[in-house]
Amino acid sequence: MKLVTPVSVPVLSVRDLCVDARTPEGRRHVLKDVSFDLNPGETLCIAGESGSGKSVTSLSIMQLLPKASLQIASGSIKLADRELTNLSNRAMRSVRGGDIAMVFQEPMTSLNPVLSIGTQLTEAIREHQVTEGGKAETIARQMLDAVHITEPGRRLTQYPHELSGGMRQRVMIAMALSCRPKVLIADEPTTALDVTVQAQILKLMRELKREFGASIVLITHDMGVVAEMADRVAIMQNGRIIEQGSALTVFERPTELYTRQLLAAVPRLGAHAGTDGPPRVGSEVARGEVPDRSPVLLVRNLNVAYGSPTRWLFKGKPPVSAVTDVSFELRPGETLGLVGESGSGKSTTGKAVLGLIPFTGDVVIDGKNIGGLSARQMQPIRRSAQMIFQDPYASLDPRMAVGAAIAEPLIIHGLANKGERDDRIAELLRRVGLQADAASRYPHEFSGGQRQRICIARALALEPKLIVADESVAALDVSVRARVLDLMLELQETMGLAYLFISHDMAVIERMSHNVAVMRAGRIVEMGTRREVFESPKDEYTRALMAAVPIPDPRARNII
Amino acid sequence: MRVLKAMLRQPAALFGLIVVVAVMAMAIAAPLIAPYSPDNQMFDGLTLEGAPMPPSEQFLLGTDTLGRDLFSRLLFGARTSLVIGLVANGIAVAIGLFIGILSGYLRGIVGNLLMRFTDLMMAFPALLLAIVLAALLRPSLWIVAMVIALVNWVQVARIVYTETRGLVERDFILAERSLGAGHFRILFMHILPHLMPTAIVWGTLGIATTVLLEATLSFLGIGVQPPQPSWGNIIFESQSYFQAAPWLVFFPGAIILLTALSFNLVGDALRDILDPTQRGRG
Amino acid sequence: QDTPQQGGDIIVTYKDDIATLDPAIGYDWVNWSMIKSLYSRLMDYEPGTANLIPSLAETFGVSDDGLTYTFKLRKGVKFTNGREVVASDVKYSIERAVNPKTQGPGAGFFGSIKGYEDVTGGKTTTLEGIAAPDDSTVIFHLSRPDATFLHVLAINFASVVPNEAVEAAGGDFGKKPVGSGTFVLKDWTIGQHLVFERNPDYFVKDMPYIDKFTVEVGQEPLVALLRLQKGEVDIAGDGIPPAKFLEIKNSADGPKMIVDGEQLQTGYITLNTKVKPLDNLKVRQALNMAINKDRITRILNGRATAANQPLPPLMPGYDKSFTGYAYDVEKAKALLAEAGFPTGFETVLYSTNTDPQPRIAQAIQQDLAAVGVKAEVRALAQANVIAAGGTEGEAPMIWSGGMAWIADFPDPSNFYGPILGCSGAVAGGWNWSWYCNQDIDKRAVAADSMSDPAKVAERSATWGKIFTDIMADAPWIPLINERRVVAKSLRMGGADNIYIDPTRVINYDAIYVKQ
Amino acid sequence: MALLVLRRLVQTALILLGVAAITFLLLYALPADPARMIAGRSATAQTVANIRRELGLDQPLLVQFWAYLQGIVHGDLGRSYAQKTDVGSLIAARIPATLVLMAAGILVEVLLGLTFGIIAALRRGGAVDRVVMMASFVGVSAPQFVVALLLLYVFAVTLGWFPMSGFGTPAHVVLPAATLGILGAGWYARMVRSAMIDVLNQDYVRTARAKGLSSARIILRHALPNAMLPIIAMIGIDIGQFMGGVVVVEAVYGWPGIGQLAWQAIQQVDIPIIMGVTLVSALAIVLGNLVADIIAPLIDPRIRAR
Ligand SMILES: Nc1ncnc2c1ncn2[C@@H]1O[C@H](COP(=O)(O)OP(=O)(O)OP(=O)(O)O)[C@@H](O)[C@H]1O
Ligand SMILES: Nc1ncnc2c1ncn2[C@@H]1O[C@H](COP(=O)(O)OP(=O)(O)OP(=O)(O)O)[C@@H](O)[C@H]1O
Ligand SMILES: [Mg+2]
Ligand SMILES: [Mg+2]
Repeated sequence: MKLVTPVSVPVLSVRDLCVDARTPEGRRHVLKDVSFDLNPGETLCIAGESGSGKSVTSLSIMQLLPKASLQIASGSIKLADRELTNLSNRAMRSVRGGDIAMVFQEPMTSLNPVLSIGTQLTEAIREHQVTEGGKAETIARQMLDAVHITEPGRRLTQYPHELSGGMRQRVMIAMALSCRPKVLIADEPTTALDVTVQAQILKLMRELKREFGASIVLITHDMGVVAEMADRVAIMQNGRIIEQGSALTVFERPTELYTRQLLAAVPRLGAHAGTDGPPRVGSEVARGEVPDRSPVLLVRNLNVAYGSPTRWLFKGKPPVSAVTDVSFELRPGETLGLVGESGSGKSTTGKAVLGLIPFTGDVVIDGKNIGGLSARQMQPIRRSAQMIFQDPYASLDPRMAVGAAIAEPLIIHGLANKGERDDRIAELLRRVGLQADAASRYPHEFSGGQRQRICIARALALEPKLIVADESVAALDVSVRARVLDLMLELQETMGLAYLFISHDMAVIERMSHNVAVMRAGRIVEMGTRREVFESPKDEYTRALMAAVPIPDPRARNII
Repeated sequence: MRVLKAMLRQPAALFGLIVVVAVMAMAIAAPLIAPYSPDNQMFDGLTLEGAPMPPSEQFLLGTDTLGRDLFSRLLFGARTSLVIGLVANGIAVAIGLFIGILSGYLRGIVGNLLMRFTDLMMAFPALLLAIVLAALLRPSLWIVAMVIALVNWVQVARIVYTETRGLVERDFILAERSLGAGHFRILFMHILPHLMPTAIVWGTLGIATTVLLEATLSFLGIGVQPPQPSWGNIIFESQSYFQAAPWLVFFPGAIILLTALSFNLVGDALRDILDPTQRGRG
Repeated sequence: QDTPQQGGDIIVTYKDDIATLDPAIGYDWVNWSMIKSLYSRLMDYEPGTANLIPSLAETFGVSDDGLTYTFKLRKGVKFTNGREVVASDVKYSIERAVNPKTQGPGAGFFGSIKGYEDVTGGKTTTLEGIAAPDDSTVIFHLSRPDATFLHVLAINFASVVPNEAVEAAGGDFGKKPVGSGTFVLKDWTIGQHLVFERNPDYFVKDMPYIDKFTVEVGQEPLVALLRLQKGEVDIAGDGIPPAKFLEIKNSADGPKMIVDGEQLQTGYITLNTKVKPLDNLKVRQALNMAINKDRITRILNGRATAANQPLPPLMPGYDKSFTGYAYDVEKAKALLAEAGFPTGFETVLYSTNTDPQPRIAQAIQQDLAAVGVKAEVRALAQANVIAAGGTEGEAPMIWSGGMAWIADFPDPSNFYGPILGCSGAVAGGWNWSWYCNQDIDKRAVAADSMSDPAKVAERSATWGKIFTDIMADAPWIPLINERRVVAKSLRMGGADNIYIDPTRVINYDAIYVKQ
Repeated sequence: MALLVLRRLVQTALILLGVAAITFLLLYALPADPARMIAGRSATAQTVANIRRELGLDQPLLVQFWAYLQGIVHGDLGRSYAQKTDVGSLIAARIPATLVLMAAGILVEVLLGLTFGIIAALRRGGAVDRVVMMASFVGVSAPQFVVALLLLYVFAVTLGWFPMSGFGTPAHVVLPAATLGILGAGWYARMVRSAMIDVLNQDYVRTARAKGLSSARIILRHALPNAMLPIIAMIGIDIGQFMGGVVVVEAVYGWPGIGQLAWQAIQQVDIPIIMGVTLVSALAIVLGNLVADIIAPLIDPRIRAR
């Protein structure tokens, strides 16, 4: 592999970086000889397998590796000509946030739960730019505006748990951008965002680059985004950079097998135009013709409002309606794709449908109206209806080994005895593309994508009739994603599973759905078969969505 | 086994473990080790003026104000104090955990009632309860242990309550609910492990304080009755002698401290070993 | 050696707060001496002695049958509110002490006054037996001869108080005392201090000596002593805690700081005559021989002497020749065997739980063990021990320490009734041996009616015999006579016996500051 | 809003009522007889009976309790048996001193505990950590009486920096507050350390560091509030815990607080005073917990939502 000759002095230069993980079983290499340069004003996209070391690379640069378990074994990281690996903590402080800013992969756990969004935003601004009190606030509001968060004024006073996943991610981005860093490292910054917002964010990053000459390291698995943004691309696998080159070269003349597989697996919007259902994956296995076509999920006039009931001396905030008058139905063997703006109420709908949050209206699962059921009464229903949560890290018990976490549903519902259980776990892990040894590790020892797969495995363990999948493949690299999606389709074919599939990735929705619903501001603005919605969108917002989908081809870049 | 092995790898924990085992062995083997009977008020154990004797060859750690051998009393006192420190304190922590976790988790009437009950118990002067029990029951080691347990669980409950309230809001609990896990499972498989650090801190710090509390109870007349020695009552009986006979305060104080510290070292190690997010630390 | 001087402020400390300064109510050894100094009574004692002298009374006379006492009051004595003390005040004050509404503990002392039962029974509030024919004459009519009556008129409950001040205080007289004593209460900051200043109008010239004394309360004895050594405190009222005693005693200034003297006190173990096997005389005698009293005085750093009879040595009637039961383990064992307990028995020994009582109880326990008696020690709060003692069949043995008997007035009769007589051997009584010997009771009544002043010596001897005869029944193990120890600063003057005044504890009237 | 305050007040009142009832019951279950304690040894059985009647002790328990409650409603805590004075005024005279002592004690323990807990957490496993934890252990396991006397001996007697005894000036409060605070500081240091270690491992602390914030800000603004939750609850508990310590500390330093009053009252079975002190301290504890319950949601918005 030949390195691209730098045009000028690189702002960031990583040489032969090796990172080891300390585990009870001894040291394990996580990064091996990672080298790359980042030139001024350049965007380097790092793509690659989930768990290949992308996040670890970025954390190494920031000197933020969890010291307890990960350590830089050798190598150098240079910012201009400052060596970062042995910089004092104090000196590193001014580098962080000021010179290099970072957007972390998991937005929920990365925001401080007890501080308001406003505080968290303004403190970085105050730290790095000398501003008077009022001004930081103004900048913060502008930044929220820039990442297209509605009602920025109100958001500043809200707390992380009151925001949707996508909104949290945008807050993270706003936070990173607010100090106009020289280098921006963004780890999957748009995973949780719908394409229109994603487009805007990408635009914002490009502007930053243009206006301030910032350089960007963008970690993403979305080859569309890569194609749109990258000047250069690095592909990682197994802790190494296996291929590196200009965007055009990598996209058009990939040398490595993995890269080629990766590109081949990229879904393209419109690939399934003209068909009604998702493609069959189960070759000739007869699709279990489900005789009973009565809906497995029936939703009528669902309304959800957030707000706190008044408790003790505190007056609750006035309730905010998150979902308004949502109705739909889902039959066995069908997938309803739910797309829409971030914060439009998709996750809320998903949770309400499973009775995890209070709602009004009717939700009928498998013929039973779940309104007002007690936890005990819900138990049998839980078996047939499962959810894969949007934020995988937060939804795993940090103190429970992954194997045990997957075994949970089996134990709860009394399926499989102990012996069978281990086999089931191994089987489930294999199916989502994880090694069997993952069972004995803990959630924090996994990469974002790996955690997401753990959550999928957990939901599948019960073989439910209905799965609410909330951005379930968002953090997966395309190859794994394709595998997981195939798995889901296969299960649907063999077992007649129904999916409520929440995603912002239009290509994925196209691939998975029979029907599609588009949400905006708590309402379904358009609903129909996939073909109707994709090929002749009626709502203006739907049309905007379609237009914003990035195309995985650097030549087709719409904005430079 | 894994836990034990991990523990043996850490010097501090190893030290703690050794001391803990040693103290327990001392307590069990007290009659074999003790040079004198713990209750023997020896003629030459007091000066002619009636002052206790400082440490010497004859009396390793000196004598107390009745001319008894302090070393022998400390050995036998270990039996009492270990029961108090481990059993009484252990029960208190267990009750506290149980009530605290339930009141923090359950909403509605039951949770509220539990917490108000805890509030009531907390607002109630514990010592008064002890005094009344002293008058109504015949004080014995086990009754003392029971009283201490009844008095001490309240604080643990309160702390656990607050922590549980925070934990319940975490997403993984929601996820667990969506899997259909019952309250029991959520409480004991998912919330409880997160409370272990708190339980361990209270469990180990509580050893020293309960041992001393026993002494306070002695003073109120509900402690173990004389002449049965306990570390607490040895120190309490002679605390005003800190100038005149410092060994009477120093040695029992040191052994309480050492024991509590050792339990704590073991507890800390245990906490780290049980906490997966701390895995890999040396 | 040095002569008393006028003037000076001193500081006195006590651990316990002063409960009340109402003479009809106050009955603990801390407020006892303060009440003594705030009020005056018809009779009083010569400082440091047990010798009765008239005080508010100028003269007095007793009728031949011993039933009528006539007192002539001193003229011109004023309460500190300015009003003159008259005979009706005496009558009022004693009636107040007897009246159940007052809830005073001292009513019983006046039991020999005619009409006593009517007042305590609630029929009337005036005592038929007290008359005040004119402002300076008080006449007492007794229903039976009472040899201790003059002593009774000298105890605090007989202090004279002004009616109008009691009423003005509205039930809080104990906090707003008005009397005609040597001192006046100037300030009382609850929980902190009480300031007493000299009464300039006191009817005895040049009394008291000091101008002022401040009582600081809530002072831990150990700390009070440290302060005394630093010169911040003049009298540590609670004495010297065991932990400090030897250090101070053996220090250079020690002898000058310690006042150590005998008091009218006996510490004893009650042997419950209604509980098996203590109902057996031989057993009680054996136990009397089993205790090594010398070792116990050693534990107390020599601040006590071994006792062998109920009366303390200072008390009239004490029999110096009486030997009691000598310490003899072998004989004790033999007696026990004779009584049918060759291997001893199990029993329970109660004690209060403040140092050094549990230690003494343990020493007793060890001695009992030596003769085969296994006694379980129960060290309880004082109130619980009192409750156990007063419940029939409950407490086999009680070590009286802490509640040991201290005489209210220096007369042997005071050592009998409640603690050894039949009247005390009732539920709720203080006769914890439950010892009731009708014969002795009769002898006691007879001795008390010997009110003829000429027969004082004979009466004392009669009493002395009563107590030594009681010892034949061995309801007690008289253990020790504890001496009282007070610590004072070097500048304090006055003989030792006014710091451990037999009737006052500390005699504030008589102490003075040197230089 | 007004309704909610009312509700909380009603709850407080109920708790106090519960405390009063239990205390009353317990005190009357005691074999000790207050009338006899007042009467002393020389009193005749009749005197004792008279006193008992005058105190109303011969009435059935319920009647007595009812009378007591009626008194409370009128702000009357009854009259002390031994002192024959209004209990309310006795307590009122001593409450300020105890409040000062407690406030100072809490201040000491929170300041010491937080500082050292944080330092230990930051230097986890290092020498500093070890020393701090050892010290906290000494603090926790040292009997308060001994600590009080030692401090007094060193700082008042030997060095003469502070007065030995009394109340009034700021100098007077230093040693008592230190004694009271040392034990709690040990606890706090442990709890804070433990909570801090937990919090410092959280992702959001990583975010804060990524922003380049100063360590001070990361610790104080980001980590501490999260670690404070269990600590806040402790402060509520402390008030109850202190009641015991207050007795000892007040005794040693001659501090005119209610601890001494309570102690003496217990010795004398002065039931009205015991009741009064119990109620007052129960009120303090309930208020303490209330404050903790109010502060917790102020710190953690997630609790607020419930
Ligand atoms: N704290 C840790 N301890 C041990 N191993 C870890 C730890 N964090 C990450 N790893 C391992 O390091 C490898 C690289 O992880 P990393 O988070 O960099 O992956 P990634 O490329 O960002 O993947 P994804 O796209 O899924 O986020 C993974 O195999 C992961 O299991
Ligand atoms: N716990 C909460 N308290 C208050 N408001 C909330 C809470 N959770 C969500 N919301 C609000 O509800 C709305 C819908 O949130 P939801 O999480 O359903 O969005 P979403 O469609 O899933 O978005 P995304 O694609 O970004 O995940 C948002 O405005 C959000 O701020
Ligand atoms: Mg990652
Ligand atoms: Mg969402």
